[in-house]
Amino acid sequence: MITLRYFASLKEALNRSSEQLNIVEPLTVLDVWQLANPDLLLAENMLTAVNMDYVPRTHFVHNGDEVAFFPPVTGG
Amino acid sequence: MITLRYFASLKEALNRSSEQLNIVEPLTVLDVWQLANPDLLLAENMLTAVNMDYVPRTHFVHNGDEVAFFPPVTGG
Amino acid sequence: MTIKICDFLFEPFAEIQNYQNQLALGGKFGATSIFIGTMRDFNDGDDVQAMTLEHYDGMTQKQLAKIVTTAKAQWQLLDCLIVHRVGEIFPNEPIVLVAVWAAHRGEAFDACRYLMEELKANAPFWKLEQLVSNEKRWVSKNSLI
Amino acid sequence: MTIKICDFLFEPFAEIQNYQNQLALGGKFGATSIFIGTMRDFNDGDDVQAMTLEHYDGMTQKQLAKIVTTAKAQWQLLDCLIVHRVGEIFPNEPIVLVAVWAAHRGEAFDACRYLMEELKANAPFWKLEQLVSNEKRWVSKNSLI
Repeated sequence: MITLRYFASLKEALNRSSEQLNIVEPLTVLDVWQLANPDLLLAENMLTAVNMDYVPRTHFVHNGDEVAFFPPVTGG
Repeated sequence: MITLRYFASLKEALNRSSEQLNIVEPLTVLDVWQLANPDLLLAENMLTAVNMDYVPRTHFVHNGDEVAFFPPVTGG
Repeated sequence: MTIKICDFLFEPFAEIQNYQNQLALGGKFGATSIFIGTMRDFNDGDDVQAMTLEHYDGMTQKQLAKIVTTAKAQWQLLDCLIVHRVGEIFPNEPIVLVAVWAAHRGEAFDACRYLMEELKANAPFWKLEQLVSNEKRWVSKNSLI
Repeated sequence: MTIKICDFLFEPFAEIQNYQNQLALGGKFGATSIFIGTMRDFNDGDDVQAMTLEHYDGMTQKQLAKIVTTAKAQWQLLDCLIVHRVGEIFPNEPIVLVAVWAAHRGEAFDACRYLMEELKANAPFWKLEQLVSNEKRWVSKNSLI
Protein backbone atom coordinates (compact mmCIF):
# COMPACT_ATOMS: atom_id res chain seq x y z
CA MET A 1 0.00 0.00 0.00
CA ILE A 2 1.23 3.50 -0.88
CA THR A 3 -0.21 6.97 -0.31
CA LEU A 4 -0.61 9.38 -3.21
CA ARG A 5 -0.86 13.11 -2.64
CA TYR A 6 -1.80 15.91 -5.02
CA PHE A 7 -1.37 19.64 -4.47
CA ALA A 8 -2.48 23.05 -5.72
CA SER A 9 -3.83 23.20 -9.30
CA LEU A 10 -3.29 19.46 -9.76
CA LYS A 11 -5.39 18.70 -6.68
CA GLU A 12 -8.14 20.91 -8.07
CA ALA A 13 -7.96 19.34 -11.52
CA LEU A 14 -8.18 15.81 -10.07
CA ASN A 15 -10.69 16.88 -7.45
CA ARG A 16 -8.92 14.95 -4.71
CA SER A 17 -5.92 15.59 -2.46
CA SER A 18 -4.86 12.06 -1.58
CA GLU A 19 -5.65 8.40 -2.05
CA GLN A 20 -4.22 5.02 -1.17
CA LEU A 21 -3.20 2.38 -3.64
CA ASN A 22 -2.23 -1.28 -3.40
CA ILE A 23 0.76 -1.90 -5.60
CA VAL A 24 2.84 -4.83 -6.76
CA GLU A 25 6.50 -3.86 -7.03
CA PRO A 26 8.49 -2.97 -9.08
CA LEU A 27 6.76 0.25 -10.06
CA THR A 28 8.09 3.73 -10.85
CA VAL A 29 6.57 7.05 -9.83
CA LEU A 30 5.22 7.45 -13.35
CA ASP A 31 3.74 3.92 -13.26
CA VAL A 32 1.97 4.88 -10.04
CA TRP A 33 0.54 8.00 -11.65
CA GLN A 34 -0.81 6.02 -14.59
CA LEU A 35 -2.27 3.37 -12.33
CA ALA A 36 -4.12 6.05 -10.36
CA ASN A 37 -5.00 8.25 -13.35
CA PRO A 38 -5.24 5.92 -16.36
CA ASP A 39 -6.79 8.51 -18.69
CA LEU A 40 -4.53 11.43 -17.81
CA LEU A 41 -0.99 12.26 -18.86
CA LEU A 42 1.21 13.85 -16.18
CA ALA A 43 2.24 17.17 -17.72
CA GLU A 44 5.97 17.69 -18.34
CA ASN A 45 6.34 20.47 -15.78
CA MET A 46 4.71 18.58 -12.88
CA LEU A 47 7.07 17.71 -10.01
CA THR A 48 7.28 14.41 -8.16
CA ALA A 49 8.41 13.56 -4.62
CA VAL A 50 8.70 10.35 -2.62
CA ASN A 51 8.69 10.58 1.15
CA MET A 52 9.02 14.37 0.88
CA ASP A 53 12.15 14.35 -1.27
CA TYR A 54 12.19 15.31 -4.94
CA VAL A 55 12.72 12.30 -7.20
CA PRO A 56 12.67 11.76 -10.98
CA ARG A 57 9.64 9.99 -12.42
CA THR A 58 11.76 6.91 -13.02
CA HIS A 59 12.35 6.48 -9.28
CA PHE A 60 11.11 3.12 -7.93
CA VAL A 61 8.33 3.22 -5.38
CA HIS A 62 8.08 0.83 -2.43
CA ASN A 63 5.24 -0.22 -0.19
CA GLY A 64 4.71 2.31 2.58
CA ASP A 65 5.96 5.25 0.46
CA GLU A 66 4.20 8.58 0.19
CA VAL A 67 4.24 9.67 -3.46
CA ALA A 68 3.39 13.29 -4.27
CA PHE A 69 2.56 15.07 -7.53
CA PHE A 70 2.43 18.85 -7.81
CA PRO A 71 2.93 21.85 -10.10
CA PRO A 72 6.02 24.12 -9.97
CA VAL A 73 6.37 25.70 -6.55
CA THR A 74 5.64 29.40 -6.13
CA GLY A 75 6.45 30.30 -2.53
CA GLY A 76 8.52 33.12 -1.06
CA MET B 1 42.24 81.55 1.55
CA ILE B 2 41.49 77.83 1.76
CA THR B 3 40.55 75.54 4.64
CA LEU B 4 42.50 72.36 5.28
CA ARG B 5 41.02 69.50 7.24
CA TYR B 6 42.62 66.37 8.67
CA PHE B 7 40.86 63.28 10.02
CA ALA B 8 41.38 60.17 12.12
CA SER B 9 44.98 58.89 12.46
CA LEU B 10 46.27 61.75 10.29
CA LYS B 11 44.64 64.32 12.56
CA GLU B 12 46.29 62.64 15.56
CA ALA B 13 49.68 62.48 13.87
CA LEU B 14 49.55 66.18 12.91
CA ASN B 15 47.95 67.13 16.21
CA ARG B 16 45.43 69.42 14.52
CA SER B 17 42.12 68.94 12.73
CA SER B 18 41.97 72.02 10.53
CA GLU B 19 43.78 75.17 9.55
CA GLN B 20 43.46 78.00 7.07
CA LEU B 21 45.99 78.89 4.43
CA ASN B 22 46.47 81.83 2.10
CA ILE B 23 47.38 80.54 -1.33
CA VAL B 24 48.45 81.93 -4.65
CA GLU B 25 46.94 79.90 -7.50
CA PRO B 26 47.68 77.68 -9.37
CA LEU B 27 48.26 75.04 -6.70
CA THR B 28 47.39 71.33 -6.58
CA VAL B 29 46.13 69.36 -3.59
CA LEU B 30 49.61 67.94 -3.12
CA ASP B 31 51.15 71.43 -3.32
CA VAL B 32 48.76 72.52 -0.57
CA TRP B 33 49.81 69.58 1.60
CA GLN B 34 53.48 70.42 1.19
CA LEU B 35 52.87 74.07 1.90
CA ALA B 36 51.09 73.17 5.15
CA ASN B 37 53.38 70.28 6.10
CA PRO B 38 56.79 71.05 4.58
CA ASP B 39 58.65 68.30 6.44
CA LEU B 40 56.14 65.51 5.93
CA LEU B 41 55.39 63.31 2.95
CA LEU B 42 51.75 62.45 2.37
CA ALA B 43 51.67 58.65 2.49
CA GLU B 44 50.59 56.83 -0.68
CA ASN B 45 47.39 55.45 0.85
CA MET B 46 46.09 58.78 2.16
CA LEU B 47 42.91 60.07 0.46
CA THR B 48 42.21 63.60 -0.67
CA ALA B 49 38.95 65.52 -1.13
CA VAL B 50 38.06 69.02 -2.25
CA ASN B 51 34.72 70.44 -1.21
CA MET B 52 33.70 66.99 0.06
CA ASP B 53 34.33 65.14 -3.21
CA TYR B 54 37.22 62.75 -3.74
CA VAL B 55 39.86 64.19 -6.05
CA PRO B 56 43.33 63.06 -7.17
CA ARG B 57 46.32 64.84 -5.66
CA THR B 58 46.90 66.61 -8.96
CA HIS B 59 43.54 68.39 -8.71
CA PHE B 60 43.86 72.21 -8.76
CA VAL B 61 42.71 74.05 -5.66
CA HIS B 62 40.94 77.41 -5.73
CA ASN B 63 40.42 80.11 -3.16
CA GLY B 64 37.49 79.28 -0.92
CA ASP B 65 37.96 75.51 -1.27
CA GLU B 66 37.90 73.07 1.62
CA VAL B 67 40.73 70.58 1.13
CA ALA B 68 40.70 67.38 3.21
CA PHE B 69 43.33 64.72 3.87
CA PHE B 70 42.50 61.41 5.54
CA PRO B 71 43.40 57.71 5.81
CA PRO B 72 41.40 54.91 4.12
CA VAL B 73 37.81 54.94 5.35
CA THR B 74 36.62 52.17 7.66
CA GLY B 75 32.91 52.70 8.25
CA GLY B 76 30.00 50.32 8.00
CA MET C 1 18.63 27.72 13.17
CA THR C 2 14.85 27.99 13.22
CA ILE C 3 12.24 27.35 10.53
CA LYS C 4 8.66 28.41 11.19
CA ILE C 5 5.55 27.84 9.11
CA CYS C 6 2.99 30.35 10.28
CA ASP C 7 -0.75 30.39 9.50
CA PHE C 8 -1.40 33.88 10.88
CA LEU C 9 -0.10 37.38 10.30
CA PHE C 10 3.43 37.79 11.62
CA GLU C 11 5.45 40.93 12.33
CA PRO C 12 8.83 40.41 10.64
CA PHE C 13 10.76 43.02 12.61
CA ALA C 14 9.41 41.83 15.96
CA GLU C 15 10.22 38.23 14.92
CA ILE C 16 13.83 39.09 14.13
CA GLN C 17 14.25 41.23 17.23
CA ASN C 18 12.83 38.55 19.53
CA TYR C 19 14.87 35.84 17.88
CA GLN C 20 18.06 37.88 18.09
CA ASN C 21 17.43 38.74 21.75
CA GLN C 22 17.45 35.08 22.73
CA LEU C 23 20.60 34.22 20.76
CA ALA C 24 23.68 33.93 22.96
CA LEU C 25 25.68 35.76 20.30
CA GLY C 26 26.15 39.25 21.76
CA GLY C 27 29.37 40.72 20.37
CA LYS C 28 29.98 37.73 18.08
CA PHE C 29 28.00 38.69 14.98
CA GLY C 30 29.04 41.65 12.86
CA ALA C 31 26.61 41.14 10.00
CA THR C 32 22.90 40.48 9.70
CA SER C 33 21.36 40.10 6.26
CA ILE C 34 17.59 40.00 6.00
CA PHE C 35 15.09 39.52 3.23
CA ILE C 36 11.36 40.08 3.62
CA GLY C 37 8.88 39.18 0.89
CA THR C 38 5.61 41.10 1.10
CA MET C 39 2.36 40.56 -0.78
CA ARG C 40 1.81 43.10 -3.55
CA ASP C 41 -1.62 44.26 -4.70
CA PHE C 42 -0.67 43.61 -8.33
CA ASN C 43 0.85 40.74 -10.30
CA ASP C 44 1.28 40.08 -14.02
CA GLY C 45 -0.64 43.25 -14.87
CA ASP C 46 -3.68 42.48 -12.70
CA ASP C 47 -4.94 43.86 -9.39
CA VAL C 48 -4.91 41.26 -6.65
CA GLN C 49 -7.16 41.45 -3.58
CA ALA C 50 -6.12 38.31 -1.67
CA MET C 51 -4.03 35.18 -1.91
CA THR C 52 -4.10 31.67 -0.45
CA LEU C 53 -0.75 30.04 0.27
CA GLU C 54 -0.96 26.26 0.15
CA HIS C 55 1.95 24.07 1.18
CA TYR C 56 2.94 20.42 1.58
CA ASP C 57 3.18 20.21 5.34
CA GLY C 58 6.18 18.13 6.33
CA MET C 59 7.92 18.32 2.96
CA THR C 60 8.19 22.09 3.37
CA GLN C 61 10.03 21.73 6.65
CA LYS C 62 12.18 18.90 5.30
CA GLN C 63 13.24 20.85 2.21
CA LEU C 64 13.92 24.04 4.16
CA ALA C 65 16.04 22.10 6.66
CA LYS C 66 18.08 20.67 3.77
CA ILE C 67 18.61 24.13 2.31
CA VAL C 68 19.80 25.44 5.69
CA THR C 69 22.17 22.47 6.08
CA THR C 70 23.64 23.16 2.64
CA ALA C 71 24.09 26.85 3.46
CA LYS C 72 25.81 26.02 6.76
CA ALA C 73 28.24 23.76 4.91
CA GLN C 74 29.07 26.55 2.49
CA TRP C 75 29.33 29.60 4.76
CA GLN C 76 30.23 30.23 8.39
CA LEU C 77 26.82 31.15 9.74
CA LEU C 78 26.16 31.88 13.39
CA ASP C 79 22.41 31.50 13.08
CA CYS C 80 19.48 31.87 10.73
CA LEU C 81 15.73 32.28 10.94
CA ILE C 82 13.18 31.45 8.25
CA VAL C 83 9.48 32.25 8.65
CA HIS C 84 6.95 31.52 5.90
CA ARG C 85 3.27 32.35 5.96
CA VAL C 86 0.56 29.91 4.82
CA GLY C 87 -3.22 30.29 4.48
CA GLU C 88 -5.16 33.35 3.40
CA ILE C 89 -3.16 36.55 3.09
CA PHE C 90 -3.78 40.13 1.98
CA PRO C 91 -1.74 42.82 0.22
CA ASN C 92 0.96 44.44 2.33
CA GLU C 93 1.22 41.40 4.62
CA PRO C 94 4.57 39.62 4.91
CA ILE C 95 4.91 36.27 3.13
CA VAL C 96 8.45 35.25 3.97
CA LEU C 97 11.33 36.29 6.18
CA VAL C 98 14.92 35.06 5.91
CA ALA C 99 17.49 36.40 8.37
CA VAL C 100 21.13 35.34 8.66
CA TRP C 101 23.68 36.23 11.34
CA ALA C 102 27.40 35.91 10.62
CA ALA C 103 30.71 37.40 11.71
CA HIS C 104 31.31 39.01 8.31
CA ARG C 105 29.09 40.63 5.73
CA GLY C 106 30.06 38.56 2.68
CA GLU C 107 28.83 35.37 4.32
CA ALA C 108 25.64 36.99 5.58
CA PHE C 109 24.74 38.49 2.19
CA ASP C 110 25.57 35.36 0.19
CA ALA C 111 23.82 32.96 2.53
CA CYS C 112 20.67 35.07 2.82
CA ARG C 113 20.32 35.29 -0.94
CA TYR C 114 21.07 31.59 -1.38
CA LEU C 115 18.46 30.63 1.22
CA MET C 116 15.87 32.84 -0.44
CA GLU C 117 16.55 31.57 -3.97
CA GLU C 118 16.55 27.95 -2.85
CA LEU C 119 13.36 28.46 -0.87
CA LYS C 120 11.65 29.86 -3.96
CA ALA C 121 12.98 27.06 -6.14
CA ASN C 122 12.40 24.06 -3.86
CA ALA C 123 10.07 24.64 -0.93
CA PRO C 124 6.61 23.26 -1.80
CA PHE C 125 4.41 26.36 -1.49
CA TRP C 126 1.81 27.41 -4.03
CA LYS C 127 0.05 30.76 -4.44
CA LEU C 128 -3.61 31.00 -5.42
CA GLU C 129 -4.40 34.61 -6.27
CA GLN C 130 -7.83 36.17 -5.99
CA LEU C 131 -7.96 39.09 -8.41
CA VAL C 132 -9.99 42.23 -7.83
CA SER C 133 -12.17 40.93 -10.69
CA ASN C 134 -12.86 37.96 -8.34
CA GLU C 135 -11.20 35.54 -10.76
CA LYS C 136 -9.00 33.01 -8.96
CA ARG C 137 -5.78 31.80 -10.54
CA TRP C 138 -2.77 29.76 -9.50
CA VAL C 139 0.55 31.54 -9.91
CA SER C 140 2.17 29.31 -12.51
CA LYS C 141 5.84 29.94 -11.76
CA ASN C 142 8.20 32.13 -9.79
CA SER C 143 10.31 34.75 -11.50
CA LEU C 144 13.94 33.73 -11.94
CA ILE C 145 15.32 36.69 -10.02
CA MET D 1 15.24 57.99 0.46
CA THR D 2 16.60 58.91 3.88
CA ILE D 3 20.17 59.10 5.21
CA LYS D 4 20.70 59.53 8.93
CA ILE D 5 23.89 60.04 10.88
CA CYS D 6 23.16 59.16 14.46
CA ASP D 7 25.29 59.89 17.55
CA PHE D 8 23.31 57.72 19.94
CA LEU D 9 22.25 54.07 20.18
CA PHE D 10 19.58 53.23 17.59
CA GLU D 11 17.24 50.26 17.34
CA PRO D 12 17.54 48.98 13.76
CA PHE D 13 14.27 47.02 13.69
CA ALA D 14 12.27 49.86 15.18
CA GLU D 15 13.93 52.27 12.70
CA ILE D 16 12.92 50.11 9.72
CA GLN D 17 9.41 49.49 11.05
CA ASN D 18 8.78 53.19 11.71
CA TYR D 19 10.21 54.19 8.37
CA GLN D 20 8.17 51.58 6.51
CA ASN D 21 4.98 52.60 8.34
CA GLN D 22 5.21 56.16 7.01
CA LEU D 23 5.92 55.09 3.41
CA ALA D 24 2.88 55.37 1.16
CA LEU D 25 3.85 52.08 -0.47
CA GLY D 26 1.37 49.58 0.97
CA GLY D 27 0.85 46.75 -1.55
CA LYS D 28 3.52 48.16 -3.91
CA PHE D 29 6.68 46.62 -2.55
CA GLY D 30 7.26 42.88 -2.72
CA ALA D 31 10.84 42.82 -1.54
CA THR D 32 12.78 44.37 1.33
CA SER D 33 16.48 43.68 1.65
CA ILE D 34 18.22 44.77 4.82
CA PHE D 35 21.76 44.74 6.10
CA ILE D 36 22.74 45.53 9.67
CA GLY D 37 26.35 45.86 10.77
CA THR D 38 26.89 45.30 14.48
CA MET D 39 29.96 45.90 16.61
CA ARG D 40 31.82 42.71 17.48
CA ASP D 41 33.84 42.26 20.68
CA PHE D 42 36.81 40.97 18.68
CA ASN D 43 38.79 42.12 15.65
CA ASP D 44 42.05 40.96 14.08
CA GLY D 45 42.58 38.47 16.89
CA ASP D 46 42.12 40.96 19.73
CA ASP D 47 39.34 41.56 22.24
CA VAL D 48 37.71 44.96 21.77
CA GLN D 49 35.90 46.78 24.57
CA ALA D 50 34.74 49.96 22.81
CA MET D 51 35.08 51.91 19.59
CA THR D 52 34.87 55.54 18.52
CA LEU D 53 33.41 56.25 15.09
CA GLU D 54 34.73 59.48 13.62
CA HIS D 55 33.32 60.94 10.42
CA TYR D 56 33.68 63.91 8.10
CA ASP D 57 30.38 65.63 8.75
CA GLY D 58 28.96 66.95 5.49
CA MET D 59 31.13 64.82 3.21
CA THR D 60 29.55 61.70 4.70
CA GLN D 61 26.07 62.88 3.76
CA LYS D 62 27.25 64.08 0.35
CA GLN D 63 28.93 60.76 -0.50
CA LEU D 64 26.01 58.68 0.75
CA ALA D 65 23.59 60.79 -1.30
CA LYS D 66 25.74 60.18 -4.41
CA ILE D 67 25.74 56.43 -3.75
CA VAL D 68 21.95 56.41 -3.38
CA THR D 69 21.56 58.41 -6.62
CA THR D 70 23.76 55.91 -8.46
CA ALA D 71 21.76 52.97 -7.07
CA LYS D 72 18.47 54.59 -8.10
CA ALA D 73 19.79 55.01 -11.64
CA GLN D 74 20.73 51.33 -11.79
CA TRP D 75 17.73 49.62 -10.14
CA GLN D 76 14.05 50.38 -9.75
CA LEU D 77 13.96 51.18 -6.05
CA LEU D 78 10.84 52.31 -4.25
CA ASP D 79 12.71 53.61 -1.22
CA CYS D 80 15.79 53.18 0.90
CA LEU D 81 16.96 54.02 4.39
CA ILE D 82 20.56 54.34 5.56
CA VAL D 83 21.43 54.91 9.22
CA HIS D 84 25.04 55.11 10.44
CA ARG D 85 26.20 55.53 13.99
CA VAL D 86 28.98 57.92 15.04
CA GLY D 87 30.65 58.57 18.40
CA GLU D 88 31.45 56.08 21.13
CA ILE D 89 29.97 52.62 20.66
CA PHE D 90 30.13 49.28 22.45
CA PRO D 91 30.04 45.61 21.39
CA ASN D 92 26.65 44.32 20.25
CA GLU D 93 25.48 47.83 19.29
CA PRO D 94 24.43 48.48 15.70
CA ILE D 95 26.84 50.48 13.54
CA VAL D 96 25.02 50.67 10.24
CA LEU D 97 21.65 49.87 8.72
CA VAL D 98 20.83 49.74 5.00
CA ALA D 99 17.26 48.89 3.96
CA VAL D 100 15.90 48.84 0.40
CA TRP D 101 12.29 48.47 -0.75
CA ALA D 102 11.55 47.32 -4.31
CA ALA D 103 8.85 45.53 -6.27
CA HIS D 104 11.09 42.52 -6.95
CA ARG D 105 13.73 40.68 -4.97
CA GLY D 106 16.62 40.87 -7.46
CA GLU D 107 16.62 44.66 -7.35
CA ALA D 108 16.31 44.76 -3.57
CA PHE D 109 19.17 42.30 -2.99
CA ASP D 110 21.49 43.87 -5.55
CA ALA D 111 20.86 47.45 -4.46
CA CYS D 112 21.24 46.70 -0.74
CA ARG D 113 24.57 45.02 -1.30
CA TYR D 114 25.75 47.76 -3.63
CA LEU D 115 24.83 50.47 -1.12
CA MET D 116 26.64 48.64 1.66
CA GLU D 117 29.81 48.01 -0.36
CA GLU D 118 29.91 51.59 -1.62
CA LEU D 119 29.30 52.94 1.87
CA LYS D 120 32.24 50.92 3.18
CA ALA D 121 34.43 51.98 0.26
CA ASN D 122 33.59 55.69 0.08
CA ALA D 123 31.78 57.15 3.08
CA PRO D 124 34.32 58.97 5.28
CA PHE D 125 33.99 57.12 8.58
CA TRP D 126 36.90 55.89 10.68
CA LYS D 127 36.97 53.39 13.53
CA LEU D 128 39.18 53.85 16.57
CA GLU D 129 39.17 50.63 18.59
CA GLN D 130 39.82 50.44 22.30
CA LEU D 131 41.10 46.96 23.07
CA VAL D 132 40.46 45.12 26.32
CA SER D 133 44.19 45.67 26.95
CA ASN D 134 43.30 49.41 26.88
CA GLU D 135 45.48 49.95 23.80
CA LYS D 136 43.80 52.22 21.25
CA ARG D 137 44.27 51.63 17.53
CA TRP D 138 42.78 52.92 14.32
CA VAL D 139 41.30 50.24 12.07
CA SER D 140 43.58 50.53 9.05
CA LYS D 141 41.28 49.25 6.32
CA ASN D 142 37.99 47.53 5.68
CA SER D 143 37.87 43.91 4.53
CA LEU D 144 37.09 43.56 0.84
CA ILE D 145 34.02 41.41 1.36
